[in-house]
Amino acid sequence: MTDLLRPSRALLPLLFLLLACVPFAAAAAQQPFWTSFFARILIYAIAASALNLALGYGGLVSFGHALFLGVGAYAVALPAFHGIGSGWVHLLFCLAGGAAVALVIGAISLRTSGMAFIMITLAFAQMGYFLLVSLKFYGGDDGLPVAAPSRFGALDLGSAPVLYGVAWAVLLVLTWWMSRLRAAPFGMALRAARQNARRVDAMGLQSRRLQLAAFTLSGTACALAGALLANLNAFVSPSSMSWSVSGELIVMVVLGGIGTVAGPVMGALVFLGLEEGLKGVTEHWMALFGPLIVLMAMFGRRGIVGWIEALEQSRWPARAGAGRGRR
Amino acid sequence: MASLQTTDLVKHFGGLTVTDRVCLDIRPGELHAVIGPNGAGKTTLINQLSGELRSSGGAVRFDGQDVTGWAVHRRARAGLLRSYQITSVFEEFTVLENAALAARAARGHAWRFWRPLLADPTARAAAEEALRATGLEAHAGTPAGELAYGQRRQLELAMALAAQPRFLLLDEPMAGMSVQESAEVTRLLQGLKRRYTILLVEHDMDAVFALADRISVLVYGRLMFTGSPEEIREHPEVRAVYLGEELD
Amino acid sequence: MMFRALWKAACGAALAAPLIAAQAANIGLVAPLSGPQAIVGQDQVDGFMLAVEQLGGKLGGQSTNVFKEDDQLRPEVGQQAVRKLIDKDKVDAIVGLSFSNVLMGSLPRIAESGVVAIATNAGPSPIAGAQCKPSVFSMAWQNDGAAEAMGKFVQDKGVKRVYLMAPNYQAGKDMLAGFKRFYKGEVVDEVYTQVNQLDYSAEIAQLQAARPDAVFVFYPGGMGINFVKQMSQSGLTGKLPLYSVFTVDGTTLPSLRDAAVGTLSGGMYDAALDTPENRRFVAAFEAKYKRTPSLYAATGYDAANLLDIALRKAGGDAKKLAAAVKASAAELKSVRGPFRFGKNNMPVQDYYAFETMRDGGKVATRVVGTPLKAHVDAYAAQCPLN
Amino acid sequence: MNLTLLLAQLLNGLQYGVLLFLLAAGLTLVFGIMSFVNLAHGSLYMVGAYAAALAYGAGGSFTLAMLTAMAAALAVGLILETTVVSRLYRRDHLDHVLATFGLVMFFNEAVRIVWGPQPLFVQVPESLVGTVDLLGFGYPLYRFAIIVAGLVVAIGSYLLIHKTRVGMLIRAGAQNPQMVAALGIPIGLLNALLFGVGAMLAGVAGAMAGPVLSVQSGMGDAVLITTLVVIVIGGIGSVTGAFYAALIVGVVDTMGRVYLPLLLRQVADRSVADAAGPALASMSVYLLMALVLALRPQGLFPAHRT
Repeated sequence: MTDLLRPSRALLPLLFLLLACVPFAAAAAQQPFWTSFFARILIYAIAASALNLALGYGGLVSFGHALFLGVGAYAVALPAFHGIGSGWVHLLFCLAGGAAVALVIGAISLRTSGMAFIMITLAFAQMGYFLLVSLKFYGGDDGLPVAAPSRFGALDLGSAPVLYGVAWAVLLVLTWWMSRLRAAPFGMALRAARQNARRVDAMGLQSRRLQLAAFTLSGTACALAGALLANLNAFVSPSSMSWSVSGELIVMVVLGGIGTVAGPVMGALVFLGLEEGLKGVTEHWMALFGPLIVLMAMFGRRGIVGWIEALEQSRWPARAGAGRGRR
Repeated sequence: MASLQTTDLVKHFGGLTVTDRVCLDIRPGELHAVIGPNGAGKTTLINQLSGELRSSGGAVRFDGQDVTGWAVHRRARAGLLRSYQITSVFEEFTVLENAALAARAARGHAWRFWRPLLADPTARAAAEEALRATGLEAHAGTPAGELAYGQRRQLELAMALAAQPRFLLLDEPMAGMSVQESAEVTRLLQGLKRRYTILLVEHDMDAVFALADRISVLVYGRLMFTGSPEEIREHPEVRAVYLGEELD
Repeated sequence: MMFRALWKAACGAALAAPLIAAQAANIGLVAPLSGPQAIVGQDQVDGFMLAVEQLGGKLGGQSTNVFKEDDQLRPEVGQQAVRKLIDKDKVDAIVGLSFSNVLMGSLPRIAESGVVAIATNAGPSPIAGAQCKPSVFSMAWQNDGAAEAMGKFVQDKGVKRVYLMAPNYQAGKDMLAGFKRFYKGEVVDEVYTQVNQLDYSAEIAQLQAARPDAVFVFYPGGMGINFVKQMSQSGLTGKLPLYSVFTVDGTTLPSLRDAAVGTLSGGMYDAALDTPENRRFVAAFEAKYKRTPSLYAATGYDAANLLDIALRKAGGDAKKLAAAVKASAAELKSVRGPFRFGKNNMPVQDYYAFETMRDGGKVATRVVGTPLKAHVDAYAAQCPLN
Repeated sequence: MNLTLLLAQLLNGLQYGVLLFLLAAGLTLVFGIMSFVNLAHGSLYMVGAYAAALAYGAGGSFTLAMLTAMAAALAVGLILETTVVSRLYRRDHLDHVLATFGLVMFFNEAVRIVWGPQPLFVQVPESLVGTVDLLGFGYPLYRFAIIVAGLVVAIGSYLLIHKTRVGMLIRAGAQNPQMVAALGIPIGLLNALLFGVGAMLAGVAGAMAGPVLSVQSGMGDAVLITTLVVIVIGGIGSVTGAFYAALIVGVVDTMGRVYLPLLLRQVADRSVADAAGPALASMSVYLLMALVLALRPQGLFPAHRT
């Protein structure tokens, strides 16, 4: 079984190939709905991959990553509200805003660990939520329409197929970078810090500084997803920052396979796909979806990708997989 | 190869004095052993030297520089590296990755986001060299979690060596090892003697007397006596402590 | 490339919408069916389906497919539901559209597609004013309407000092602004509380200390139940008249019961309205669902009947449906009494004042006044439509 | 007049704090001693509220309703423990978050299927209707009942944990479960019992909150976040910590909501104060927690002094 054809290796390329066909298939079937439906999945996959950098590689259980989705979304909506439609300005606000907020919150939150870290990140997200709800000038709880979608020269993110292409490209680049980063010095040091931060310090690196950098990168990438979401919905609202969205992002990462490269993409696809599928079946879809998540937590050892790798290991035992860390 | 001196090093835990005005002088290239009964404060002393514990008093000079206030990572980058009594290797990484990360951490920096760690020639070379020195090159690709206990102790050592240290603090490298494994590590340390300055904390007396240029005896946090292995063997008080007569 | 072509053909078929007979009427129904306000969504769906059932499952003579979508009171979920209804199910009209935040979220896609939208749960000021759209209607109210009615009612009663309270979000601010548009007396204080707040004892103590002549509040759904319960337990309800909008209504009265006795609420509908159409509607609703219909059930019911008239008028031509809906309002015998669309497609209707009182063992409401008759909202002037 | 208002607000803060403690006590035991992240604790609170509401509605006395609530919450707690929770003890906090996130979804929807979206009607028990005159200020009698009940539970749980053999076992189990098991004590049964007691406390809180708050599906989620804040401020695993922290959060939240807007009005002009006041008030609890965590990550009253 040559390495390339191994399911876990071939999973991502196949996935991206299929996702690339969706807009064409949707156009062929006069079903534009599927383009925006899958665009939303791509965007949440970007957010989940961003969270995976902090949560999977770094072991930082952030329960407030929806805050960065909100920051990214409002980084598009606010300039647009004041008449600025240039995508570059939106991108600048989004990346700068996401990085700044992530840096500040990360610096404070990393003073704690374990349960306290989970709670302090949740606290910052709730603060952001209440702040936006009370900003009457920008629509507060009722949200704010995006007056001008981000335009990069001829590329107008207002149209669904264009947005789909951009989201697909961003996810591809991010996922590819994640696979490289995982084995790069920064990724290895970060994953080492998750296993034993004291040892990493004793070797000559500063584990807290690595974790802060990872948290900031993760927040910025998540803000990027928020900006794309604002363009998809042409509307932003504080409820996209509620704690249940942070919870859903965590579920997607863990469901897909935490700490793996393909995990977040698979997790977003299965989570949102299953949600839509079950909605079609019954109005009380949550009564089915809840237990499913419980079962996955109890039996899915390391998510879908972990399950595929375990299956593959039992079917075609590979030579000692170099550099294939478990979690 | 670096030297290390401590002047009146003290460490209190609340009212308890664990390190009591210790004065050590370790010359470049020397293998200096520190022995003493359990609870003598050996590991505390090493933690003070490596920077993981902040000393309550006194000074630590490394290669002539006062490093008392330095943080752990700063001392490590200066070449003052340690191994741990309780093995703490990265179980999810392979043996080679553990060593390469150690090499990279001491010499280079981790702010590389694209090229793989193992593609860094200097780090990889230092790692492979350290694995050869500790006899682990056959297990380069095995995840550290799957190693036997003895092999993990060897990896612990390999990670210290991979960082090309200028001073090695070894905290009971032979702990929990069989006689045959200890003999192997002793031969290994014999090979390192002239290349690094080493402070060895160990209970295995055969290894200590085979390796040490000089030996210091630590009892209840106080440095009782420093001398050549022969002087230590004949020294009445040292025998008393080890053979059980209580001190006055 | 062959693989891509094969793939396109295969999944093209799978994704195609189920081909439904062309002449059937497809209606989308978007409402919050889960989360704290689920009862509000459920009432609209039940009201709408009751009318469809009474019309033999046909609206405007065409067999009708109703696509129900749960927006979970989250704008993002509502947007996806609307996209699904417009792009995939190719609906002729969308009814419901939940609270203001979900409605505003779905507006861009609706306006762009030109599909007829009939809101049965909100009428935010932006779409009543400058952003009014020819194909977007509200069967319920313009958000400020009920509060304006209570403002006038309290003004007419000659109350000198009133204390205002609402949750700290857009609708809360709109409600208090609407009240002050008609109430000219002294406003003792204007207190905004946290959204979904549980415990109001602190605010009630503050209210008690301020000694106003009356208090006006807007606390929809669970917040209303918490507030009114805690008000009655503090013994204030007897001493201090409580005026409210969207707080004591068909959805909350069953779980408030005597805690709400003595309160006065304003609105465009209550089951107690004594018109022949309403008596028939309430009887049919109670028979089918074993509970009294709230104002949300009424708007759902009216929306279905309006569509019935409009679809017959438009004769299956989507482009004429919007104009047909506007015209049909005059022919609709609404359960709430007189009703027509203003130029901004907002309802022009009477607003009543209801009092909750003990009627034998049970608690019931009765009409105690009609402060605003055929009321045109304050934003109609800004709307360019005619 | 201002003094009595301050006193009333303090009482309100105390009452809200006691209600939070009823919830936090059970949660901090499960978190601290079994290190199990239980997001579904709010659902057990909801189960208690529904059981009490239904029992009371069916003509029972309030005490009967309270017992039904405790029994229902204990039963659901034990079922949860044996089927789901016990399999997750050795697993990572993330798997706990995932599993209990699913449970919350299930409970909210199940309650909606069985009892519908309509909030239930719960009456204040006749004996506790009316108000107590407090220097000319009417304070609801039922609120006093909540304070008293909360204090009784506080003392009861303190005695249970510190003065009884079972309490000793629970604390021993916290430090070293293997050793306790080695001594022949069925640690599985002990954990189940502990989780059950935690659930029962949540059930009591639900029953007490019924007449005051809206009993509806999803009522547990809002109160869950505040309870998590309380146990983190108090120090995870410390019941005493949870008690003090609950009172602090109760008072800070109440005072923040009332006096912050007033304070701001003196400083800033009216419109800014009206906008910033409520926002700051709703953020006050989270600001407090972020402050505590940044300065004392292990909480104000760390666990070792339970």
